Amino acid sequence: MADTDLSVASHASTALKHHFDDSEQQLESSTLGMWVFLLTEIMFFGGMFGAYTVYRNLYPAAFASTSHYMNVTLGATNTAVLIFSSLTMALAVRSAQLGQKRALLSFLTFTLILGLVFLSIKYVEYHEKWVDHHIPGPGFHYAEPQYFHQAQILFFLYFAMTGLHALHMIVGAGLLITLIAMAARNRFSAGWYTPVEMIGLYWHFVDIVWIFLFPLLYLIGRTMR
Amino acid sequence: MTHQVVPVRTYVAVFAALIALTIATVLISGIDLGEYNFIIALTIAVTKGSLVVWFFMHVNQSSSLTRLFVGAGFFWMLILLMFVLSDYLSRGWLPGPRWW
Amino acid sequence: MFPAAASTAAPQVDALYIYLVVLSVVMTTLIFIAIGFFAYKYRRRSPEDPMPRAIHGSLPMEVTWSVIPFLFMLVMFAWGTKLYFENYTPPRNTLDIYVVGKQWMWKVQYPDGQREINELHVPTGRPVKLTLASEDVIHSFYIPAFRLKHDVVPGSYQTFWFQATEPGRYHLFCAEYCGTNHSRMIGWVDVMDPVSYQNWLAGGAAGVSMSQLGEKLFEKYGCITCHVTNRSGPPLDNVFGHPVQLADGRTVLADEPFLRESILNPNAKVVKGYKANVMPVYQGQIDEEGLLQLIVYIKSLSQTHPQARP
Amino acid sequence: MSTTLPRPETTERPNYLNVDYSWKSWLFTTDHKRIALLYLFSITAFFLVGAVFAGLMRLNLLFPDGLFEHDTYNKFFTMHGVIMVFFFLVPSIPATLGNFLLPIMIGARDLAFPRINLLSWYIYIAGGLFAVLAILKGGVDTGWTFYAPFSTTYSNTHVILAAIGVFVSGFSSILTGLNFIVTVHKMRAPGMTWSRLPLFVWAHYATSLIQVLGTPVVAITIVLLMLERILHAGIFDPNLGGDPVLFQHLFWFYSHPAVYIMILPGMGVVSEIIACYSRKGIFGYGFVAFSSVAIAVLGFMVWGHHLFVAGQSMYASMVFSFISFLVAVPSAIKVFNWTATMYKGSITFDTPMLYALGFIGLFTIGGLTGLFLATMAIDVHLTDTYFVIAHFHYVMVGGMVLAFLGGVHFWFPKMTGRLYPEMWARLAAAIIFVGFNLTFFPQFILGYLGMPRRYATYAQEFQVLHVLSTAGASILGVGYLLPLIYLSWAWRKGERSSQNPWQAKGLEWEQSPTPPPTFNFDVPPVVTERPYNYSEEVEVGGY
Repeated sequence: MADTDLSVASHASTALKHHFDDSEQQLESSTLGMWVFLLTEIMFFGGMFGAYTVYRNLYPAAFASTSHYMNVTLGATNTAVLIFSSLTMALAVRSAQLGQKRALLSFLTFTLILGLVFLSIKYVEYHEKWVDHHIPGPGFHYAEPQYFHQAQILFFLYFAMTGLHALHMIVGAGLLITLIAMAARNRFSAGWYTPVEMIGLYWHFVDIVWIFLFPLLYLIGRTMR
Repeated sequence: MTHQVVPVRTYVAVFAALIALTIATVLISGIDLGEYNFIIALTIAVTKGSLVVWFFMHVNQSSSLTRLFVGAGFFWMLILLMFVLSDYLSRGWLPGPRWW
Repeated sequence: MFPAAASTAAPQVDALYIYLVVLSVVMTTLIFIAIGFFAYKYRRRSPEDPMPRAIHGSLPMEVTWSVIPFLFMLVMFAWGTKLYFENYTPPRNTLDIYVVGKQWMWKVQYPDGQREINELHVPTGRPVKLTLASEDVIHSFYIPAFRLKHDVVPGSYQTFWFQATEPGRYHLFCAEYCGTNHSRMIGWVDVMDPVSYQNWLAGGAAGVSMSQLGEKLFEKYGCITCHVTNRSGPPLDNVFGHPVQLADGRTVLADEPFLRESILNPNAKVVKGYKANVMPVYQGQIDEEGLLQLIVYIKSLSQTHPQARP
Repeated sequence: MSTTLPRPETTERPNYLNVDYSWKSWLFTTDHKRIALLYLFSITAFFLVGAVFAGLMRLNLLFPDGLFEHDTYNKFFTMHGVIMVFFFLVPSIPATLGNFLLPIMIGARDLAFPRINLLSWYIYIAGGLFAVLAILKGGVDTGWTFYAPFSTTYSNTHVILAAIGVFVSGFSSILTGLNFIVTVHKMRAPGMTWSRLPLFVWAHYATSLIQVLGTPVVAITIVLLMLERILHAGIFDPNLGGDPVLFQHLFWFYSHPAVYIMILPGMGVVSEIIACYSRKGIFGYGFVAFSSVAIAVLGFMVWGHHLFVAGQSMYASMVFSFISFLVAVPSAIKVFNWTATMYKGSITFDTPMLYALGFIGLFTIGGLTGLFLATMAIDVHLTDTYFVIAHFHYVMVGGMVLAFLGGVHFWFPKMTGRLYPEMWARLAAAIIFVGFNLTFFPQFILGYLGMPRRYATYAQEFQVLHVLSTAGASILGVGYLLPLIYLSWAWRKGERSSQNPWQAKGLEWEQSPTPPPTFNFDVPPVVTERPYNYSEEVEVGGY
């Protein structure tokens, strides 16, 4: 380990699973495992991005048309909320590194609240789409009939991509609640805070997905007509 | 632990940059620059994503193995996008000259 | 071992196939002989045999057995690609026939108005171009005797061309699984010498030609208003077979797929000098056969289209 | 762990099998070896289900007019494909032999994430139950490829159930891959450098990369397919503006690399067997190891060769064709190196070696016929015919299943502590080899003659070859039943095995007791020599 000056808490050894030699090997394995998992997540969204790219390329005009129905203000607000939550998550990991329980708890709670704010705003947006009959399927309506089918596909992709993203947010919120409960019970120390770090990685990844979704779904095509 | 403690101001600076880039991308998207809208929006998104990966996800402190896997993720997604697009973009091409 | 060969493509594909078979047999034999020889020569004769000494590898050998097969494969690639481009790029001056696949039959229309189901009559000695459309799922138009096949993808036109050489009656199969009666979506290709073909054409109940039917549709759907009467749409004379300048600066060839897309989804490619969102979208309004008739009508408006050129 | 109490009444030394006999100790085990056995029993069950469907298909094809209703036949081949591909071939070697051996071979006490390993088995079973439910409710008729728009709009069978099964089981594959990657990177014993890894481990590492990178894409594609089937929003439906070819692109992005998921572990097994029974290190170790990774990477850039006649751009097809030839090079390298390994060896012909030699032969044929399909002009004629069926059965059954059987025999003493009856095993190997070739070789000819695949009925002239093929299939069926019987027998009554019955090299034989204890080693293993170090002396003039 590079910096052995950090204190290794007593129960760091109790958290060591039987099949690992030492906690360093265990941490490295967890970190690598998490990154490999994020790799699969990239490819998971990658399939959607592939479909999106193809249809944007096939139907640029319909695409420009649908982007007028995206609420850029809400989208941008949500981007800011999510970036802010990434900051608080990073600070939560930092607090855990320093063994500051109270700071850890408050940053985790803050991150959770921001995540819930994001989901609430997302709900408002979905509700708008519902009111406008922009949900793909039998009830779909579109103001410009020449783009009916193409717009439906693009809204389908919008819901598939943001829905999958929202699902990841919900899972992330559940994980944060677990973390908060664990932190409240003094399970973490400067010597062992692997779950905080792992879920932090997950949270940042979900943030990155949104960083790409926002321009692709809301911004590109606003000026095309 | 393997990671050094990063000062708060680094995180805040990254956060400020991310917010600034978000504002920039929204503002630029309102101006008609033709195909450049797309290019600029994606460039900004890649920059923002890299900032998060590099600082928030501590890849700047990670082993080269982690970096390899991060790189592999984006490389494979590019394979998927490029090869799928190679079909769609070249479908309308006229049959080439008979070079044989 | 070989099915009947009845098109100009067939002997060429067979030749390439023989090249591959010979190479494969040589390769397989070499490996089998090596394995058999080593297995015999170096068999363990008694449990007390000494451990053989190690051989860790050899870079020259690795390079040899990577590069030499790869050179043979390059020939396969080049030969196969050349043949594929030839077999998939129709020449000019073709006899055009239109095929619609639906669960589970092939419907064939001739420009003069003959129609057939699960039968295709073609003359020898003349390139024939089929325009393939599907009304439902993906089918695949496959004539083993011609060594040719093309998927029939709904929502698009695929072209299939061949030049038959041997008169006879050959299998026509659907090769892409399409549901319950996939294996009954079969038919016959009747290849006839040009004289018999003319007789067959004359003998059949020709009825109304495709372009006449298309002209009626042209009036029925109101195309005539903008494209002929008030000229708010691009004129359609001498369009087919010619390059078209688009509003976004690209140039495309006005072929069947282009006409199809321009009818069903007019905003996809807008002709230079005209506005998008003027023409209504006909997606879902015209069936595949009607669409083909319209396209044949538009083709008939091009007297000087390349098909008329010798 | 369930328990580590020794059982005093047994004379055997404690091992992973006899530490506890309760059903809980199996269903809640985190021991990679027990999970491997759970997988082994489950995939065998699915293999039998898939094989029954194959038998019914061959029965139908005895007659040009068929024997069953068309719909029934269509369901047979679909369920055969779905079960065999997603529930047998993909997990077969990695989840059983890989799970059992990979940690032992690198000197680890377990995989990096034992609980995730158990979870992957439960996910696999959950996916399998959906597939079984789909069968019980009447089956699916889309073909294992689920091509849109037939699957999304026109089929009125239980597509969604089967799709959920495939989707769910995909995650078990991802988790296995993730576990292997981390284990290989982080859990190697002291001295086990990358250049000392057994080729089995290299092959599994490459396989895991594909599982982790490819499977998510097919998962999301299946999700889109299900949503489309429910909502009819048009994403793959051309009548609603969608593009059905997009589905094929996304599907084959996984499903072509997936055939490498199936064959690479088999290559790993064969490398081990050839080395052991030739008493020599694998010729060109570095090339064989690296070719696995090369196949894994290049394998992701060739999927378009499934779309040569599907309306794909000719230029894209050209690129895909070229890379398909490129990926043949590392496969050829492996075959040549295995052959060269036998040169100046000391070869015996025990059952695993027979399977390995059979593998090389059949994989050579399977691989070379792959070149036919990569050659565009030939592929136009051959795609969607029996030639394709024969080609991939030569690779999957002739290659993968033979390697799997070879591996099961080779490591049977390791897993059970007992020996199998050698004569029966050799007989079964011979029967399988003959039956296999009789089943599938005629299909190459059928294919070039133009017999399309997935046909319930066919033209009269194809009957002779079909009858031959069915005759072969019945021999093959007998061949598969034999190992099932004598291995079950040997498990309980077979002669006890010594720690290293084949005098093989490798940590699993040399340093781990047979059968292994729960944590694999009595003494923490240390690696001090190159892999397959049968002899320190180097052949004069050798390299």
